[in-house]
Amino acid sequence: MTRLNRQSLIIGLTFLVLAVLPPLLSAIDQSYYVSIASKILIYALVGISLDLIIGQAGLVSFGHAAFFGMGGYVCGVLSHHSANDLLVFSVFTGTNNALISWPLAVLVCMVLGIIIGVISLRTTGVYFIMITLALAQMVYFLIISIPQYGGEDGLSLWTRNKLPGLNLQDDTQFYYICLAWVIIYLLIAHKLIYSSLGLMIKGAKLNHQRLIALGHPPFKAQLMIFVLSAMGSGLAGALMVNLTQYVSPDYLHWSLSGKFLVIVILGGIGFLFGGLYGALILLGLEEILSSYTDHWHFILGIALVIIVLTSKSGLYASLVGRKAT
Amino acid sequence: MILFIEQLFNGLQLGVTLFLLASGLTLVFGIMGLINLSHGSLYMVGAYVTATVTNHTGNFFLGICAALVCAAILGVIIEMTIMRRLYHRDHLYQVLATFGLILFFNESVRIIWGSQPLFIDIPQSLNFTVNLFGQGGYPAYRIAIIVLGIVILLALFVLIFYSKIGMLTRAGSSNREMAQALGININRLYTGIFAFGAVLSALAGGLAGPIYAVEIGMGESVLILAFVVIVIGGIGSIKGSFIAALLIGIVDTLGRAYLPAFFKTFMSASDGAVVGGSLASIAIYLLMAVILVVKPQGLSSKL
Amino acid sequence: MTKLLTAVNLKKSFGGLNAVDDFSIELGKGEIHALIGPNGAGKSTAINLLTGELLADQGSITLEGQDLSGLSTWQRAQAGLGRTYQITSVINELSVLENMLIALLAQTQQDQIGLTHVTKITPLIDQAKHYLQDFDLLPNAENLAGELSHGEQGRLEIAMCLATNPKVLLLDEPMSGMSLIDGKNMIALLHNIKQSMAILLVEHDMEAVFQLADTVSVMASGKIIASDSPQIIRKDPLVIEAYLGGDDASG
Amino acid sequence: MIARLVIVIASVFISVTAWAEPLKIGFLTTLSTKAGYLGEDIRDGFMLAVEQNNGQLGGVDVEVIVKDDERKPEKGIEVADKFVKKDSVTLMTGIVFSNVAMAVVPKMVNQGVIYISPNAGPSKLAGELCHKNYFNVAWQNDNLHEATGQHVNAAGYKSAYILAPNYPAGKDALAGFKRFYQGEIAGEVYTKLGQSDYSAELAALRAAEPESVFFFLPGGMGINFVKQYSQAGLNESIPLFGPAFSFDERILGAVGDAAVGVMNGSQWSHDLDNETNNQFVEAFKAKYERTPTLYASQGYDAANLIASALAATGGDVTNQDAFIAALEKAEFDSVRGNFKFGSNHHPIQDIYIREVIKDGDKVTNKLAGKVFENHQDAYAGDCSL
Repeated sequence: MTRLNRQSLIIGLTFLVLAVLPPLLSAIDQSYYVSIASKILIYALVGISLDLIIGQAGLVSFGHAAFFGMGGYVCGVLSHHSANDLLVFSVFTGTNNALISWPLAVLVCMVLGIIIGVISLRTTGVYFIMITLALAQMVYFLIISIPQYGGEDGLSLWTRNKLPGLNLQDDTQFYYICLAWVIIYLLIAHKLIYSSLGLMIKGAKLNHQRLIALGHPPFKAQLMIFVLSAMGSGLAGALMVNLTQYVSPDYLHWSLSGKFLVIVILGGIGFLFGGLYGALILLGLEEILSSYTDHWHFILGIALVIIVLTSKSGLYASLVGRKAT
Repeated sequence: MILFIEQLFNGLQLGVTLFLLASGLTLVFGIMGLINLSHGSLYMVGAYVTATVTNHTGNFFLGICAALVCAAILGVIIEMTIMRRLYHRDHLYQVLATFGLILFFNESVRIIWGSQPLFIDIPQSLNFTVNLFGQGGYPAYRIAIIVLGIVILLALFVLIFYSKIGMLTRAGSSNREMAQALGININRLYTGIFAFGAVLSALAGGLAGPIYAVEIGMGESVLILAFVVIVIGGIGSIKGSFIAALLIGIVDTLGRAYLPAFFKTFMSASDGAVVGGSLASIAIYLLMAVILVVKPQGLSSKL
Repeated sequence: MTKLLTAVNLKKSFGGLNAVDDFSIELGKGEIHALIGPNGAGKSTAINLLTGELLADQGSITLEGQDLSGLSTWQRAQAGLGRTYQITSVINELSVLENMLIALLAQTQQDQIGLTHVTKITPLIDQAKHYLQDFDLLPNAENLAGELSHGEQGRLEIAMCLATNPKVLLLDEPMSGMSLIDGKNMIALLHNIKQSMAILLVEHDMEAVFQLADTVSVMASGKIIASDSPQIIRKDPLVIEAYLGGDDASG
Repeated sequence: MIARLVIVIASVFISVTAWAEPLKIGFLTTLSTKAGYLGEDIRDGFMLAVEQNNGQLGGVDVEVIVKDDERKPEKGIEVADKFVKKDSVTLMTGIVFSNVAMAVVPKMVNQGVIYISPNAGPSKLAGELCHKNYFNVAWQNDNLHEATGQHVNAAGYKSAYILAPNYPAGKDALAGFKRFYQGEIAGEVYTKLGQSDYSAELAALRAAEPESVFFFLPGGMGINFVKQYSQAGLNESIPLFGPAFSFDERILGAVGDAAVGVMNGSQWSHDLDNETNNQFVEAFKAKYERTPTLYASQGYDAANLIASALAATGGDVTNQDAFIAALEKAEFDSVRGNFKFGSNHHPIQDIYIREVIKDGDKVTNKLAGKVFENHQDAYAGDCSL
């Protein structure tokens, strides 16, 4: 059984289980876990989008919570305004309609991604990590200081966004929306990775000097993939806010950016499905450990150290015997 | 005008505290290329050990020594078991492993000392105010920290540039294989440097205890500032870290002191305070972003 | 012979050391101009000044009349300046074919960069395979570039440079570390590509230099001490002294 | 290896809920992070009442499920969701922080859960978003600030310099103070959340030369501020005031002598002389070997309130209107003496001013006078109940 089809077998199996999870869970009277599964899918979406820039372009962003939180806040603010029929910047009416607020959230994250991308891509290596962290912290402090949007107390959404023909309040339907978005984003990522654009981005990561000597500055392509990653995380933020019907500065906090990095590393860098398995492993561990003891951070901490020391390229990747690029 | 000098002094004091923490971090990062997120945890352990020993023995300096010894031992253990395997690994794996260490340290402190903040007061010998600015007194303890920070800077300079160990360290940092080939026991040297970084961090924690709160997670908020300092100062550069630490200490303090007042002139009192307050907290990160855009390798990348 | 690249008294000093001083050179189309000299003479620094990887303190560089001094490295490359490196710089973790595709997409096939699946852009693939065939690399199209022999990697790097249709090609010791056969192949290769461009050959292998070069410049401690046809240079006392290490050849 | 991992995760999903006859109470509070001791105190106070009735409240066996929200609203929502869907809980309590309360309470009460807050009392839940299923047995967030404002005003201080963190609870606090303090505001400063060094603010404060200083800085921020305030020698020249949140017994342990002399507003003190309180303080010291804080007293009262309602309805929680009516009567002996609910299910109670004194080598609070008699929060009018 060569390595390749063992990997595709596991992936196929995973998606099969994901597809039938809600009915499976309600069969064993555990339907509460459907919303936990949705949360894992949302974190997976961020993991996949972050892995795009780390795996393909070698850009390690320590500030992806900025996009995740911003996407969430766009939805939160719009539905907050529509619930209390206030006007946004006293011009637009708020909306609770997903067809408007989700694309808007992704659009705002695209703009934010361009701004942060243009500034950060001037640096490389460790300095890139630090500048993305700094810019994300600025977004955090900016949002926390806006009194009307609740600052530290955050904002509550009275109901989840509305999608015509669907009732998002129902956990199972919301779960399938999340699964759909994960699959759509995977397809987009797959198309990009195996396209000529993806090849140039990979080339720039592996030998920046040769690309420059060939007369091809990678800045434009890197910015494009950075923005695509920001949009993915922004969408995940919008979904998360709908799942919990609440948004707060915690979604912009740097420890969340750290958690996203952990997910990418656990899943295996440069591995398309890495984000999915990283989220499953990390949040699965959290769920299992926290049901046994209040001191689960202690065990998770040790587990992370052991995982790094034992595996060369991420837990999942080593399970399947894949070498990270 | 006197108020401005006092604020400047406050900025200096905050800068020196940051330098104490950042110096350990930049040594480990600059020389061993290791991103150590758990550096803040050693700061916390230093504060907790100092507080506990001081409360039992009543002698603050004994507390500090106990913290330094404990940090050195802890530093050696961590370096040998974990860090040694991380030197050649990608920065990302270092981040993951040390992120795990943060969780481990925070939770172990909670198990040992409980989640309630610990009490530690200023040593009696320094608990007075110096009439530095005519009408107001300035806490002597903070002046002591400023003096100590400068002493440590000079000591580090002598150590790095004029001592045998310093020479070995610089050799190790510029070309690890060559240094090893020349017979320098790199492993023992790196353990020494890491432990020394841990001691510096614990010292910063011990000294900060009486001024700030000794509580779980106190290391993380300071850790971010320490990373900002070493990046602006140029990674691995002690001189750069000192300049950057003072710069950030002053910018943060003056920002908090004058920005709200500035915005209050043309806004209502509470709005001005809110906008000014939040801009002050953004100031440091703005400073870092600007410096990195202008000089992508920080102020000075020499050692 | 049309002059493609002219550099006029370039100067570069690091602190007190004058790495390159009053360096002038002209590269004509269809001509191989060799630049020889002992280690540390400033040859690599000179190349880096031409490509913009190092900024000259003084002097000007023009390519077909266009002033390059204000341009960054990739802009000069787009103006038609290709180069190889002392340590061959190819993308080891990607296949030989992918290396060629990247070289083509860098400039000549830039409009092909898009979201269509790489394997489906047949015209691009065919052109890449055509280059590989010319450079006798087609059999290992699917192998990783890192797994090629030193000679093959050297040929791949040059093939990638040619894919950008350079007007001037700067070669930094292409013969170093080559086996005898690879050396011969490389010399033959350089012979038949030189018609369409100007080549600057920085090399230590005198045997190759005297077989290929139309003119030879000799560099010692940052200065060009002689520049003439290979036959004259071979007998020039100054050159011999610079090589055999007289008192001033500080190396 | 992957197979084993999937089975482990699946096994957690299928943990069969034990069939339990006792009434389940969902106790969601903050146990981890540096503010963990607040949740611990509320829980200890609550469990003390349960133990005193040997595992029952109002004659009904109770099972208190205690879970940690890690001071994160989204974690609170997740755990609350689990209480309702997995453990079919209909009675909840325990939340410490307003931001967690704002995220969890509206959702829970709309799903028919009765929530009794032992601590967080955000203004919205007392006013426009009040709900028949929501009770607050502690106070509305502004009350202690209002009491301190009233005290500073009555004590004749002509100017006050006020500080709070830059977040909603901080703005509520200063608004509450200004509602009862008529004197001149010498300065209104919002500090960064989680700030540790206040030297800049202290220097500006000294320059403004106010007659009094009021601050609301919870947890570690308060500890830092009070320590640095006394180290700058300000505690001799300018009296310091604040709400009880920065002067509970466990924080006094971390601040020490720096806090001596500070006056703080509180609805409870361990030396409040009434029969229930004395018994509660003794029992708490006996069981936990430490003096109870106001949080512990609020946990104890919450348990006894529930006990009184369970006794009145014979333990039948299904008839919610009857149970809510019983809660509204609040026929239980509160450690604060007289206690009754306003129309918006928030307390109408006396509020005192306490002075921090040095008692032997221990620093503690001493009752120094009553500021309000039967004080009601300012938001009852906006509530439609």
